[in-house]
Amino acid sequence: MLSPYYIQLVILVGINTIMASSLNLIIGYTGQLSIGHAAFMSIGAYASALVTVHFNFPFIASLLFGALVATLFGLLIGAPTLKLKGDYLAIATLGFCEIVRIVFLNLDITGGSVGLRGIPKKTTLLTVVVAVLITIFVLNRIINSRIGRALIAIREDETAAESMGINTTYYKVICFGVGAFFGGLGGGLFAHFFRFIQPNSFGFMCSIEHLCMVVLGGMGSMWGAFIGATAITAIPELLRFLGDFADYRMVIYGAILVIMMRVRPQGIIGQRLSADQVSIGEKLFNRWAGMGTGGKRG
Amino acid sequence: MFVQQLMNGVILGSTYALIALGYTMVYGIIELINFAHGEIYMFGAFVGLLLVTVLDIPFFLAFLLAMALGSLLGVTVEYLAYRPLRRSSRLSALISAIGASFFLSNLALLIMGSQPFSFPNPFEAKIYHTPLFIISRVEITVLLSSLILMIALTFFVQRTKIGKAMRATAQDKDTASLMGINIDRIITITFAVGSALGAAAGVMVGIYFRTVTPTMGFMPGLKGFVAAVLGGIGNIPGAMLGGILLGIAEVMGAAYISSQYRDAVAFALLIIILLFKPAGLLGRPAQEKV
Amino acid sequence: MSRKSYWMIVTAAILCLAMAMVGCSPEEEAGVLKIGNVGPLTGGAANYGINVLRGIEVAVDEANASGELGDLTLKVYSEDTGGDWSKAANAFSKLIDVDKVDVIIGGVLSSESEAGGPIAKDAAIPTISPSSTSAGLTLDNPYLFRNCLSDEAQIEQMAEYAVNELGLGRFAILYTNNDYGVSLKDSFEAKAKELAKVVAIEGFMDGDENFKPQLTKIKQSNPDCLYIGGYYTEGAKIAQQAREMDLNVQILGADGLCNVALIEIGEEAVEGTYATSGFYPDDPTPAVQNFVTAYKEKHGEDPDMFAAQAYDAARIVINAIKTSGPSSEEIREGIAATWNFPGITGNTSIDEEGDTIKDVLILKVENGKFVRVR
Amino acid sequence: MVEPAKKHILYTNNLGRNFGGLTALANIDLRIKQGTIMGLIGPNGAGKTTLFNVLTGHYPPSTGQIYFKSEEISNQKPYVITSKGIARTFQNIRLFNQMSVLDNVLIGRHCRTASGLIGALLRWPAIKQEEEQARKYALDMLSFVNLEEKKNEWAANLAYGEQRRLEIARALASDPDLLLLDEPAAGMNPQESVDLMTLISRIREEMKKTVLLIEHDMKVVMGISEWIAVLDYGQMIAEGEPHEIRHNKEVIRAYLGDTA
Repeated sequence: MLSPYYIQLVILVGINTIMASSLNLIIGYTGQLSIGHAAFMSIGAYASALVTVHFNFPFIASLLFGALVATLFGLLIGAPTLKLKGDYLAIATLGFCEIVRIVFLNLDITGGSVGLRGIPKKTTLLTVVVAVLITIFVLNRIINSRIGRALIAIREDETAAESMGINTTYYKVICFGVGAFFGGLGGGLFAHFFRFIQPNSFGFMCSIEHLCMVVLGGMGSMWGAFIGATAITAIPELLRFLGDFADYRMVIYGAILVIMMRVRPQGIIGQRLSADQVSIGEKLFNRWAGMGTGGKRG
Repeated sequence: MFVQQLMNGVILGSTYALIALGYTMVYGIIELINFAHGEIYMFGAFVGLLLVTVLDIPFFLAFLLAMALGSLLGVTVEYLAYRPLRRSSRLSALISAIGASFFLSNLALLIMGSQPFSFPNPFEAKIYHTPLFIISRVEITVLLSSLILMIALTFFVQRTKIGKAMRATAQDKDTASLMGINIDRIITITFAVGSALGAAAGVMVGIYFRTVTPTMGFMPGLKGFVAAVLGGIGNIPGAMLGGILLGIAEVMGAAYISSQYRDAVAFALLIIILLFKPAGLLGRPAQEKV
Repeated sequence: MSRKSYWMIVTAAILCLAMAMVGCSPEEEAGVLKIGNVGPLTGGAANYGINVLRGIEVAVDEANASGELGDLTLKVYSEDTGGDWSKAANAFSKLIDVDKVDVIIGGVLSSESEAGGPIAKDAAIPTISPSSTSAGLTLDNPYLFRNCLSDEAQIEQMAEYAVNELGLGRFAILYTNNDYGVSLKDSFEAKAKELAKVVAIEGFMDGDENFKPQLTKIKQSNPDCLYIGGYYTEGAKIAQQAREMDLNVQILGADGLCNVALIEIGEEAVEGTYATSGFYPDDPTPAVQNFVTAYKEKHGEDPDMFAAQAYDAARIVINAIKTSGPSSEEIREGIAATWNFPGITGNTSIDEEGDTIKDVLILKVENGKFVRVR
Repeated sequence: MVEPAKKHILYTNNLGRNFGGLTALANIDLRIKQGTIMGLIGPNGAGKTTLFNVLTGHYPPSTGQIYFKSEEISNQKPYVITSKGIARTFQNIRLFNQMSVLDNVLIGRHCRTASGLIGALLRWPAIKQEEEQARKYALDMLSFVNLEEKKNEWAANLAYGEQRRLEIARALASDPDLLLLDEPAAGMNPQESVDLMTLISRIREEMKKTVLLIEHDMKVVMGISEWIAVLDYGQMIAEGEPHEIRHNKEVIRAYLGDTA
């Protein structure tokens, strides 16, 4: 009844929802700007595809394996780099993503730049829907718990959070690990859907797409990640029906990031305060102390 | 061969150093990675190319005009994408910066297409042999002009009134504004100068590698940032040193490890530096304010 | 909560809209045979994709104008990939399910054909790529063909020519680390070792601009020629930087070098370069000259190898329709049966694996122009 | 100088801190008696907040040691020090703005609860119980500072005085033995200052906490402190009971300058 193309779109929306909501945990809830989420996707994709192809793992097992390998790398890279603040973390994750891509391009086992072909098609609409539901359930449980509260506190004010007894590095690493796990899961689903993977699709562009989904939908909102993933996946495909607009897709991504930050930093459905409302206390303090500029510190 | 590779590294590094200067100056003032800097470099190369090929303007004049237009673009980006977010969270500003970079490179791709444009060589092709290495006229030009620009910048920052105001603003924005320094103006000037250097680097790389493409800014932009971090971000001599060292590291990595992993070498170096000496080689450790 | 539900409804509406748009497939027009095209029309590889599409358009216009297919009119449906193979998979699906194309010419990049091939196979839609050279691409896929020079054939011609005619014997290889370059490097290394000596092999990443570290190493090994496994942009820069380093060896390459941009960028540095090619635009035969004229008229510039191979791929499809029939399965059989087809890129046959057997030309850059030497 | 003794909940030996070449703190021998309210005063830039930051582990000390409940805590991370029983507020209020008032206080409870990742996923009864108890404790703290009705407001939307009180409630939620308050009365009007003094006294009387506070408002400091230490240029220039400090020549000179 549904055409395969439409099913394919829904599957891609699902995979991207997993990618966006796991990245949302890192960016939107914990406030750590990671622009290398594609690295976890590619690690998950390659790891799960390789065990399927070479060791004939059952689908679920290979997905889990891919996700766990991605988690391992998430923890390995996260433990040291998460000490870094904002900008440095962003550039370190970007660097990590490029390193992963270059390594996959040069390894023999991954097929190098030619790519890995012959992966059996195992991802179906049903598996993707189940995976999305599990992802959202798990992330929701984490967010609405003691851990989630600690993560949001880190986003709001890392120094204050540490003063309140939160081991910020530990929680950031946990958040990175969970994000990497689901990133890897998304990658595994991706590999077993397309039956072919090649490193160049997991580059900076892919990370930016994920970031766009999170930002458009709304940082720190579960529905936001879903809506962002739907929009960013479906709109370019819809644009295929409108002809030449496709040319503007990448330009539009860039514009979305700039304009959203300026006009609606909370995203379409995010629920943040507007920027000039951020801290009455700080503003008062600044006025009282006779200082001209505010802005968050630390 | 070692000396030749060293020379290759220094020449490559001097282009990174020029890009790194723009990053380091902007970061020093507003603590933001200006991701769009790589695109300004690309823009500079295109402007230089169009001026020379379409309008037939003498090379040296085109070089200066490219710098001027590059700084205009830098200031525009600052005005549209960064200034409105000066009081928002760092995260918003950073995302906006990434968006601006992505926007500019893809806009260029849309307008210019992906076919590389060839840059006419304004210099006569000539090679000089020394006992230890061979160097071409273009390479000498690239090396010398980077050197001149760096010296000019150091002079500007250390000796002029605006330069002093810039350093004061980088140290402490609040105090600087109390001292009557117009912070907005200083930020604009910083972007203008940094972008002019980026555009200059673009033109020089254009004549060195002979092609200009809309996507040429991405990698060198990142490398320039790596160089800035390596030297100690916010530190002008550090950016120069970082650029040269990164160039040498990459070339040596390509020469003695594997040329396939050249970019990986640069990024691995970045991560290692961030972990073990986050202040870079010449930077002072920043004290977190509580 | 109410706001959440509001947005849920909005999302559902967007999805429904999507479904509606996807659902309303174009009406079946009688007497129209739909040719799909998949390739990068935007992004960093757009020049390859655009030229392929242009080549197809010339062939289709020609067939429609000449009436050689009788009542049947050809129509091209083109989809962009942006150079990303996962978008290519979407493009293949959309062409097959929504536009209901009968045959696809594409993808352009090897990774696009890798991702699209299985989809075309599932849907039993014949697909012929004009430019995906990746080794083993068409294996185990009876619906996937290609019309481009095989690396083995190019390598064999070039290596033998270099050794026997040019008297070269110390080969250095510099290749791009992508599907195109790696495959050339592997074949060339094997063949060159057989005939003479390989003294250096160096690689570089797609998009690199500075080749001096590799060239310095290569120079050290004292080769008498440099084989470039890559495209013309890199090729021109390599030639230039080699000259700057006083590495004045014979430069050899494959069809990736055969584009006027090689000479535009490389100028005097690429003078004397030899490259294998399937297409020689100055070939005086009427078929080639007609194509070059028609292409110039329609698109305002000279055709390159991509355009020519795409034109031939389209001609092979048209020939298959004429000889076998207009249904997808008949077209597949027709393409598979292609033997000694006189294309503008030489006589072309399709082997049992869907690969191409073609004549290989050797071109040389002389006085700023490609000249055919064999 | 008083020798450290059991009655001192926190004491430091020769504590110092440098920033580059700048000495922000030197030779600090601080003694805080269990169960007292102690004031820390000094002119702007004397190093009061720096001392707080060193005590709470934000800056590691350059010299000397810190002992809390007879255990050395120098060079510990802030979160470890908090779990050992020192909580603080900030000079420039640092609430978690986009969290509810209640969540802010629950964060203070973080180091007294233990549920982890698996617990968050499976939510077995003990986890729910722990969360429920934490919530109850947090609500008690909110009612202690009289903010119970505001528990679902966003912290950023509270009035200024309420934000100050919320910070105190958040710090109290970690059940500290020693509470460090950094200018709690800053920016308050006289009535609010009086209420604050009552609140601080109640923290000592009802909750049996030891309090160290930095304050510029002399009425507040002199009114509630039993012991006052004075910092100037990173040195402790005097300590004593409020009336002693009021008449101490060194202190007067520090505040009014050498000419006085």
